[in-house]
Amino acid sequence: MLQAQHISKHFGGVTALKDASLSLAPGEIRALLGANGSGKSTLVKVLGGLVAPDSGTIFLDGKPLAINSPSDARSHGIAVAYQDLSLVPRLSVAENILLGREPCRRPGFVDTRKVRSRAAELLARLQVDASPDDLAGDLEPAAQSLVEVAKALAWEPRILILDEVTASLHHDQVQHLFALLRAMSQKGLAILFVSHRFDEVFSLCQTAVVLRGGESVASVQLDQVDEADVVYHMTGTRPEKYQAVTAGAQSEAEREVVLAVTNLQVPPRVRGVTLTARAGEIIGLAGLQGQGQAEFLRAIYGQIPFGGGRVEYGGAAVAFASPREAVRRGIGFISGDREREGILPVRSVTENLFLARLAKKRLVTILNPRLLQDEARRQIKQLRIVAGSAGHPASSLSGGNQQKLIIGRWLAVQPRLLLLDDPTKGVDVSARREIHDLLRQMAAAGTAVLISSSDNEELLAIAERIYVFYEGEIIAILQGSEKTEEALVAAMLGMKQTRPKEGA
Amino acid sequence: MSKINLNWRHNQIFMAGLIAVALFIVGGLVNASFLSPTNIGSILSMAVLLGFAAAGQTLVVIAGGEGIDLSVGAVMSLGAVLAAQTMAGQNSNIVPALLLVILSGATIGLFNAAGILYARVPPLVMTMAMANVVTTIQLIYTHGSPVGMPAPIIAFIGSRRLFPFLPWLVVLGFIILFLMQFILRRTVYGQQLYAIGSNYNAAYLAGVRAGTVKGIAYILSGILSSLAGFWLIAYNNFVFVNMGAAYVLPSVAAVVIGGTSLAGGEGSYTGTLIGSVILTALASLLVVLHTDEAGRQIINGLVLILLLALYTRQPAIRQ
Amino acid sequence: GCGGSKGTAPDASKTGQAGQAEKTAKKSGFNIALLDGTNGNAWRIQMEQNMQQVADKLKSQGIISNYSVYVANNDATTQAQQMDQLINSGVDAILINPVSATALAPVIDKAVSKGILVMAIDQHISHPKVISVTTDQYEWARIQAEWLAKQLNGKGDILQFDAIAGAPANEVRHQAFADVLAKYPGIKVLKQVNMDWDEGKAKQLMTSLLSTYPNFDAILCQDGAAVGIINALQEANHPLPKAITSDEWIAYLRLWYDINQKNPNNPLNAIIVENPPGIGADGLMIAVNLLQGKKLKDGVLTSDPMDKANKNAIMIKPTLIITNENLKEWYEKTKDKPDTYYIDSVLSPEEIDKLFQ
Amino acid sequence: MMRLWRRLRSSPAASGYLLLLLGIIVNILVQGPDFFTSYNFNSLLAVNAPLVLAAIAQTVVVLTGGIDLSIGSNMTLVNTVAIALANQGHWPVGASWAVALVAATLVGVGNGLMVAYLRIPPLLATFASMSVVGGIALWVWPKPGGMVPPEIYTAYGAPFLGVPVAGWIIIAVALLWLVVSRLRVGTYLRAVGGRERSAYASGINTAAVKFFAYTFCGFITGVAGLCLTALTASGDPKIGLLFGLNSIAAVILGGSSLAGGWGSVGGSIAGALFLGLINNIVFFLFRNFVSQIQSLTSVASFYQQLLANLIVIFGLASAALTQRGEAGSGPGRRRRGGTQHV
Ligand SMILES: Nc1ncnc2c1ncn2[C@@H]1O[C@H](COP(=O)(O)OP(=O)(O)OP(=O)(O)O)[C@@H](O)[C@H]1O
Ligand SMILES: Nc1ncnc2c1ncn2[C@@H]1O[C@H](COP(=O)(O)OP(=O)(O)OP(=O)(O)O)[C@@H](O)[C@H]1O
Ligand SMILES: [Mg+2]
Ligand SMILES: [Mg+2]
Repeated sequence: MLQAQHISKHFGGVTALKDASLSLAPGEIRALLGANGSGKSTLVKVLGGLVAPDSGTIFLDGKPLAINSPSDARSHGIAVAYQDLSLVPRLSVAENILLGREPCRRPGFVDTRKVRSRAAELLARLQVDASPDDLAGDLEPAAQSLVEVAKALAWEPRILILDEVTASLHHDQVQHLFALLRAMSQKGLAILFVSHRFDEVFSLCQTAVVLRGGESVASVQLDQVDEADVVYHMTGTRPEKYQAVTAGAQSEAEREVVLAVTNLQVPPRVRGVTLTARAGEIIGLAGLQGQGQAEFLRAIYGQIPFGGGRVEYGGAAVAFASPREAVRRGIGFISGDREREGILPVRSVTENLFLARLAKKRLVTILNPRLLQDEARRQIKQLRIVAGSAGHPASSLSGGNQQKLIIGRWLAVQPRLLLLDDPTKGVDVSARREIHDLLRQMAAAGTAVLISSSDNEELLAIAERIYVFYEGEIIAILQGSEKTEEALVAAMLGMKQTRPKEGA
Repeated sequence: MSKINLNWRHNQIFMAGLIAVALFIVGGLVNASFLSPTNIGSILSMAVLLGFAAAGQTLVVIAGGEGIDLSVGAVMSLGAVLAAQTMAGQNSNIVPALLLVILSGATIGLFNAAGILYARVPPLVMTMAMANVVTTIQLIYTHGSPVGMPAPIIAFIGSRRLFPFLPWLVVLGFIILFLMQFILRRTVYGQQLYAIGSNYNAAYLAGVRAGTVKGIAYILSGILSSLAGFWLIAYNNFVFVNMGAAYVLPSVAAVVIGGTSLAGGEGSYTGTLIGSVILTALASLLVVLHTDEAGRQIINGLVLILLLALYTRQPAIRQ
Repeated sequence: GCGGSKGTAPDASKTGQAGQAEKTAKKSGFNIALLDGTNGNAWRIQMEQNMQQVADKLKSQGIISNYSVYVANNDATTQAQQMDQLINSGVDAILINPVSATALAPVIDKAVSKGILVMAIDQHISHPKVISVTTDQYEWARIQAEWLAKQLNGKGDILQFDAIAGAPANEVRHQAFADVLAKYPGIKVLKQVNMDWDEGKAKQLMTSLLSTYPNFDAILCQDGAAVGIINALQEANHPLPKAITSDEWIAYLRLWYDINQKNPNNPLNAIIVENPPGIGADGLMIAVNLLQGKKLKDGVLTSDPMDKANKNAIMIKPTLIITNENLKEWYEKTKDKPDTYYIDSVLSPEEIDKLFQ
Repeated sequence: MMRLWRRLRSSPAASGYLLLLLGIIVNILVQGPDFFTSYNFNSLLAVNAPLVLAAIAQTVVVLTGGIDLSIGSNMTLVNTVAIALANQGHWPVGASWAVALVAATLVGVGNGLMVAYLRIPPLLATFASMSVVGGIALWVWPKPGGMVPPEIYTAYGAPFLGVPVAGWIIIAVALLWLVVSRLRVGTYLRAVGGRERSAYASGINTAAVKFFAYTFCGFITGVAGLCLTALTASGDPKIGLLFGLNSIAAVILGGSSLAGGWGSVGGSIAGALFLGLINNIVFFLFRNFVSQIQSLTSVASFYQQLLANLIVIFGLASAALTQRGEAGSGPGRRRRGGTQHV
């Protein structure tokens, strides 16, 4: 039904797409795969009318189709849920969902009642925890993603394109969404699905197109290939058998306790969390979205105040009034929300790399840009960041590379404690591996790492110990042999089969 | 080829430079003596004055968060009044005058910063209201009759020339340019200023004292504007109330024409100075055109629109 | 009678104000308010201070009971609002230095219909029932232009600096300059610019003009522009003009004096004609006399050049003229005044009396 | 009561209404019972209607994340064109005023073209057009003069069915806005201001929406200019000077965000009236109290300005603080559940 052929797109000097092709049939659920920066979002935006391709043609039902604006795409039945969302923060959820498609009473007058009821219907269908009257900007990221999906569905499209909408969703939300999508595809809806999570891709999609460097390099039946094949297509190399860097060989007792939290309360989300982290440990925080992991990390970091409990850092009780104090004491923090809390988009790679290091210096300190440049180049090489040059703005990097940049930012200061709030959201497999390696390296060098993640695989792979959050409390601590997918999922859903050993 | 992307920012400065040169050429075509060394020197020293007025403006615009300082003019006026009164024509009084001028500018900047950071008033209206208060205070203080005059050395720098095309004020302009660029590019403060302008939250979470850095930008803006007032009386050699009032909106225009984005996070003082040269050359050119005041205003606006349309256009959303 | 003047211009003393004064019938205890459009410059502040002094004196004599001042920050609608509120708060007279020469007409109608004496000071208000007490701006500019023409023997090229285009005083002066120069076809205005009452701008304008018009003979300018102009010329080492005009700003007077001290053989040929801030105090005294029921003499009221349809203006002719002949005398007289002071003059009680029957 | 308060607080207009209420209370305190006379109401509305309308016009562009500095010049243009055509061109008053209104709308069209299609930042585009439009006004009517038939200006200030005509004009324009805000474009204005890219991605022609905003702003500015003409009953090429910045202050006092996407016309009306009340408060404070203090009288006029300016700052600060914690900009945003992005 939909065919995109030989699409190319250059942004200034960057080639985002070159000769990418894609086809989609009614009732098909096709995955669009590729490493960070391979051009997936760009292709999606071309189809959605947000990006004008330099060349290439799009056919719909065999006829050439000119998509000159998002409204063109929508009028032809193509609806997109964008990776970076297309919500207006200060419009209500209902207004957002029906934006551009408001039902009208008399000519031109928006029928607000109908807007609300249509929106409420879609929200219920997607099981979104939000009311139509909430402001979109007030929602948590997962709810925002789902509203973005609802917004695409509101157009009753023939072709639905979902660009990494599951990145901030949790397991159960993903399952519900998938059930819906399968049902709709059976009724003839064509779906293009972009995700970095292979389990999702293999469970939902029948076929996949793989992009590499903006080129469509393969189109596969997913039941005929395995993960390694897909990674091969994405990267051009077979994934080598993967050597974990092991942390220091010292036994647990010898390692110094870096962070000891007792009964921490951050109303209303965190209701008594007790946890210990030692130098060289990587500790995972698991749980469904919004169980208090984020608040817990941010309260330790001094970004939000905590209501009760005790935080001991380096042996002394602390309550940081601002992130700055935490940073000065050797704590680092990485957010998965790159755009809002991570990168300085218009500043250079160098400046991004040295942000944390400079933050510890006095304001009047004089810099030697040469030195910084040289060191930045070294770091870029070491971290294997793909960037035009150290002077390029960070916004010219792909998502995964931006995140590596931010990790490099903290590598440069070697914190004693590193807090990560879902840091690999939307980062591709290989970049994610590299990031894990970096974290292991930091741990090996004596940093205590506290990482929360919405990706269970990630936690199971990297964390020595996993604390599972449920309604603001720790419901389970998994380590050693208890660290299995099943145990983790069960604990996340609130089934107490593993008793917390610590605290209490 | 990726250089194009990288140099976009520099391109805007380059474009501004080209336009400045083009204006001089047009001026020369209208009247050859427009290009005489003396006239070029005159335009440059007027441009430097505007450049001083726009120095603080550059900082607060870079600081982002809709940063803008409309109190520049009022603070300049107050600085001028205090400078003249304290110097009273004596070289020995230069240091106290400078101190007083800096102190007064810093105080007003502090109030602006407090309003913007703590009361969270948008900078545009906060500084606008502050400008009114400062103007009133100036009137109460002087009763409209400021006294004094610049010290001879200062007046010399303000109004004499090294070469016909190179007034001392322009030499001073280069020094300020060097200092400003040094602060912006070579100090931790400058880097952090760009950082908070580019992404306030990210900088805050990386441990930057974001509020403090922003507040300092407004305080520096107060100080720089007050010093601009100091040089304004040096240039004019006499003092009157509201001397700086005419510099407010041009200072914003100079900053933007110089390639500093109103969205914050990028920009340079070099650009601001070139923007000042463009605006001053344009004004100077308009004076000698054969038209009345109404015509001058119309042409001034049209040329501005043309300039803005040439290169301050925002990128289209559809790429 | 209308003082021998022809035409049908309504006479303010008949149409409203004089009759009103009779109604009041009281001789003292007047409640007077001043609406000043702005107090944002030295001239206005001096005007307000002069008026306050007069008011304080009148108060101590019991002639006025209340005198209050309101400023409008150059906002015509604020001034209208202030006027409207005054109307209802029992004032006998409102003196206005208007933001706009015309914008107050509707509220003035209201005030006059309530029997309030409305008087414009310094700047003319075009309203048949408002007496405007102003310096004769036309005469002020005429004297200057005539003097300049004489210095040039009716031949030469000049530059002309006006103030803000559209401001009433500026327009009258501009007209007077034009009328005089029309009589001297040998004098050519090379360039006319507007300095917006900003002395700094005057300097920048002169600097810009120098490149294109280096060969001028004289400069016709208003107000403080002269200081900036002379400064610009000196910095450019350009010869000073053969003649230049100005008003009575002390800063300028001193600059002029200094120039002459340095070049006794080649003094600056300049003229100062007064535009005294004391005009406000004159207005206040005239207003009090009107309130007391006195009648203006025939012929005192004339037509303002901007408002030919009405005969409602008391225009005080500028008498203080300073040229090289009496420069030193005035320099000495004003030695202790600040730079921004304006040489002032207020009508004496006798002179005021002469205006009345 | 609590519910009402909560609803009020979540609306952008909260600060405007609260300030207006506060202004009225203080005004009653300093003015006394005269405040309630119809004369006082008529006068306040008549005098402040131009600013109120300018603030409405400004709100429309501020909602889209823009700003219009040229509103003052545009009002001047309306004033001068209306007067010039009637007095110099001897056109019928109705026709000259209609042409003036068209001229103002055309200025809006010009601003719209620059901002929406040339994509020049609004602050700069309207700064430039301010110069052009001011120049044209000066050319049309170089010096103060001319007049409006007395019927018009007396009618303008007079009551009709208990509400002054100026009040009716405000009501009419507010109703017009109400209609527009109920149309699709009403939502689109906020969507474009809230996040232009998202609005565009949702299929909205954002350029057209912005173009509409500036054009509509131009039209309302035209009405404001005509009110100013009726109020002043004459033409003056400098009359509108202060309306540009004052209207922005009114909009902020009314609780709108300059970042766009958040604001209300009701708040702006309240904000503009608050500015008008400040003049009144200061006037009566000095008339009834301060002028009795002998030592203060010689400098009273300075302190009037200082006081008025300080009240404005107080108003701005409280307007900004009222929005704190609500969906305003900045770090204090409240998030429902999940990650607290402070
Ligand atoms: N607006 C833009 N300006 C410049 N370069 C861009 C722009 N948008 C995308 N790019 C570049 O184009 C390339 C493809 O980007 P795109 O966002 O399509 O990748 P992606 O496959 O979606 O990656 P991710 O998995 O990180 O979302 C990247 O190198 C990116 O840096
Ligand atoms: N996202 C943002 N973009 C631009 N400006 C912002 C942003 N967030 C906050 N600001 C500005 O910073 C001001 C102060 O913010 P905040 O209170 O977070 O300061 P702070 O970082 O705590 O400073 P400090 O720790 O030094 O006290 C806000 O009122 C606002 O003007
Ligand atoms: Mg993507
Ligand atoms: Mg803080």
